[in-house]
Amino acid sequence: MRASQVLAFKETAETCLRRPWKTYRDGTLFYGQSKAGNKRLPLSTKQGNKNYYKGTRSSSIGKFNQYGKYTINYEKVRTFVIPEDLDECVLRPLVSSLAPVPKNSFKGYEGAADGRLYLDKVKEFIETGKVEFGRSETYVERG
Amino acid sequence: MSSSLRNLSKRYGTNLDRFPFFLRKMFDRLSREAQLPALTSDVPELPIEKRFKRPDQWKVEVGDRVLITEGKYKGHVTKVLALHHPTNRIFLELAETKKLVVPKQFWQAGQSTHVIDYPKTVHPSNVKVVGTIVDTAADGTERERDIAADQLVFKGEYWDEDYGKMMPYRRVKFHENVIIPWPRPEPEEDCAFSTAKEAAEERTYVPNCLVRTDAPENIVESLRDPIMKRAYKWDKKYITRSEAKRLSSPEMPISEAKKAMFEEKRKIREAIPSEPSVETIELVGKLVAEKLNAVTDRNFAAYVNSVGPDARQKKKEARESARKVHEEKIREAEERNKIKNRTEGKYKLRKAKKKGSVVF
Amino acid sequence: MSTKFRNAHWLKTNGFAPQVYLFRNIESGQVIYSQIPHVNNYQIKQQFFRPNWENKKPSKRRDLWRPMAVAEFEDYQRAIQAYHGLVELRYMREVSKRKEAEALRRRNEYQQIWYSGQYRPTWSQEAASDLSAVVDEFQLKTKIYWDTLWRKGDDKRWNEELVEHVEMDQVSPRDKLVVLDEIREEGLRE
Amino acid sequence: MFEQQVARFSTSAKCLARSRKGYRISSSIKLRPPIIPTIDNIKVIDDHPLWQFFSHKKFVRNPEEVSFTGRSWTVQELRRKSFDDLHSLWYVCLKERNRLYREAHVYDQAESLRSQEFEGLSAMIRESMVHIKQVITEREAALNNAQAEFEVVGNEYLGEFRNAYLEDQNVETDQWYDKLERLQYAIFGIPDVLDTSLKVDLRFLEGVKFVGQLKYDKFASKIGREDLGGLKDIAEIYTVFEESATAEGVKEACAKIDEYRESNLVIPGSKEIQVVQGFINDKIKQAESDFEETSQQA
Repeated sequence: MRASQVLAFKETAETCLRRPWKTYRDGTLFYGQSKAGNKRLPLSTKQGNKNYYKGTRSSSIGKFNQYGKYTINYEKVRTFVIPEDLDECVLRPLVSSLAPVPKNSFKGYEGAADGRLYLDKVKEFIETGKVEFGRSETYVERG
Repeated sequence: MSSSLRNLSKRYGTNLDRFPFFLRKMFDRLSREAQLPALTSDVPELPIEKRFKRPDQWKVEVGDRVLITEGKYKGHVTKVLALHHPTNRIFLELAETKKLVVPKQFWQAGQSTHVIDYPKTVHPSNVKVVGTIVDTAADGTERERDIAADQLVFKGEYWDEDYGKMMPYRRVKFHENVIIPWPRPEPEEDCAFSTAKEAAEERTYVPNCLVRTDAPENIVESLRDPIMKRAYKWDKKYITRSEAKRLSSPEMPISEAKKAMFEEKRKIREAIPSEPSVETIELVGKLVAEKLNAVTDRNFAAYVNSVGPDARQKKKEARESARKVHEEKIREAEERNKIKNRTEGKYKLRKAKKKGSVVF
Repeated sequence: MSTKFRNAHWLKTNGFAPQVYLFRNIESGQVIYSQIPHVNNYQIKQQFFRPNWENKKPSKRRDLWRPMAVAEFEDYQRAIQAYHGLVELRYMREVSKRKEAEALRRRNEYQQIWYSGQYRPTWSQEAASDLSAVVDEFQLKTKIYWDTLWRKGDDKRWNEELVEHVEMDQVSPRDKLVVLDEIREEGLRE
Repeated sequence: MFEQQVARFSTSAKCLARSRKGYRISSSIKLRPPIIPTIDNIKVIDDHPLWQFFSHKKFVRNPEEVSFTGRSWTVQELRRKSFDDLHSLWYVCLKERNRLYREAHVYDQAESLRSQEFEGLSAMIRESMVHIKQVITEREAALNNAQAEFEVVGNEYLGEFRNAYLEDQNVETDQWYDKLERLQYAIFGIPDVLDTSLKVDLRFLEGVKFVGQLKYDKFASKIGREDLGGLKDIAEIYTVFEESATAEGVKEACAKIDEYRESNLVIPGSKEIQVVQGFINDKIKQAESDFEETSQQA
């Protein structure tokens, strides 16, 4: 090792930015982790033989007839049903961190999808016209 | 970079979880070496399952006063600035710094040099929480005193309005009546993306009909992929033929005739008794006794007697008496030998004294 | 038809309006000036003087050439004058004043003309600039039909007294030639 | 040689150039810099649908503008919300994610790592959307389970209700009217306001039978119409069902039944749904024509 090379091992501002202490003989690369690269990548749309059609994960919306004309089947066309009063919606994508996370209690029932729980709520509705969802001080709600 | 960033997905990149631990370690080392020092962190990030989630794991919260017990600032009391979740460590107000050389594209606003002092993180085990207790002196005056909890225990919990969740009581170990309260968190303001508390807590749904909910019909079906391969795996009401085939073990391809044959053989096998009946035993015993009683040859009769039912007992008794005689003989011989050795020893000693030599 | 230079008489007798057509190549961004609404080998030969790797001779594939602008003048003589002016300015940019033109072009980090893929936006931007230069030089009263007004750029670059900017009808690329034909008929009527 | 190469363009222009001064461009002209296209020339209408991909008509937001406080919606919170709210919230989330994805892409193209901040928020919103799906599925499952549960315990419950109704001395109160109405809707899905989209099914029919029979049993002895000998077919039951749950109402219904019995018609079980659907359609048409008349008079 030449005397000048020792300087390269000092952690100066410049060396920290340039990494001159790295020798590439130890097999490490300047960037990345391997030179060969990953060869087991999925085929792209441009690869494969003449019969390879990768598709775009989009469904068809009709079919070609015998003369090559495409007829659209409107049953297959995607439609998005948007609520009419979307502009009046006060709900935002997240919830304020001031609102505590509630817990649900299902005491005596199996869980949220328990049929008996649903039935009991309906019975309560028939009797009183409303369903009570009590909440304790520790934010445990009726499920 | 744009395309490479996009392609850094699990699908295109190397899936490191696939490799054994030592290889993962090696890859980690390689990637650390390849990075600039400014971009590497001293403490590796922890896997998600090892990160702290509850306050009793962290033991401290943002805003706590703590006593530093390790490192350069040992003995100083300072404040917790932030929790660094990826490494389970905390940022303190008074902390050791390390010099970092930062490339220009990562410069902060107002930075004018490559070198910056970056605060190091501290593990919560290297600090002790400081609390305040009030001493009442003999004359009734009250004096506040700071204490640092050597160890903490967490017992009981209460609803904390400011944190908006159940928080455990933080007690000093062995002095569990001393509770160090959690610091009050800074209230967060709502951003443009968050729903106000009132709107979030408003209830607009009441289950009031057994025939339909307020959703349109078949809403759940519309959420699901109509051409899914394993349709309705979440709500399976029947099993398909192929599944039934997979679940039941295959039958041996045996013809009906062969099955009948096996059945017949099984019946025959079952019909054969495994134990002889009482009559059989008596009959056989009678026949054998007749035959043996009719023996005329003296030698053969002796042999028959020797293998008879009581012969074994006789043999045993004889062997026992022989053993007793033999043991008596051995005891007598040992007695004799003792006497002999004693007399011989005496004789030898006398002889040696006479000669005047000392035997050791 | 546009296989050679066409004089005023020919244009008039064959029912063409006093217009100059600017077609742009959607692959490379190059621009061709034409007296009539077609692109042919004649223009490619005539207007690409010193092809190199940055400015290759384009092909005459019809699907690659889209109308960029149509400049309408007062009479045939002036249309021909403008056409010559444009071609001559192209010659200056490529040959006689090449250094001056190169200095104006936007460069990438390797000091090449900026490009993305095959596309160099500088060609069409220069064509618009040349058109404004020609209008100013000869003081021609002009009505320019733009494919999109986006390409017109800043209004300060145009002589407001002389030039009127109009946007072509927004139709699919398949129907662009129909729009050109309508513009031609409009030009004849005036 | 060089001269020939230069004179590429037409000779006629050359001639003209020679003959007329100012016809050709002077060689001393200064080349103009390229004209850079500007979007200032393009006017976009204010209510263009694609504006939905932009936040406040801004090209991209700063990463600081998408820094957020708060958390995703939890399942427990979404269980409180009606389907309309969930539906709106889904589209609010979806639109926000569309915006964020577009902006993250812009930052990606500019080779900036700041796109991660947009993707982080997008991931948070995605969690909300996953929870919305869960709540909707859960509700559907609860409904199905409740229907299965009702198959088992339903008759017992209805019997109890019936007994309570029959035993109560005074049922001509608002409380009982409301309760009966709620029962109709909750168990049999019979809404109090009929509309054209209503489809009569077996459940509906069951409800009609239950309520009609209940009213008749309660008031038959009171109004002295036990001579009818019970309700014979669906038309009779529906007549009672249609009238109000008072002694007056049942009396009127009984009068109609007397009229009906003169025709000697008996409706078989297979036609019941059809008949009730017909009754309801007639009623709706009647109501529509009444409404038109009154509006014309007004």
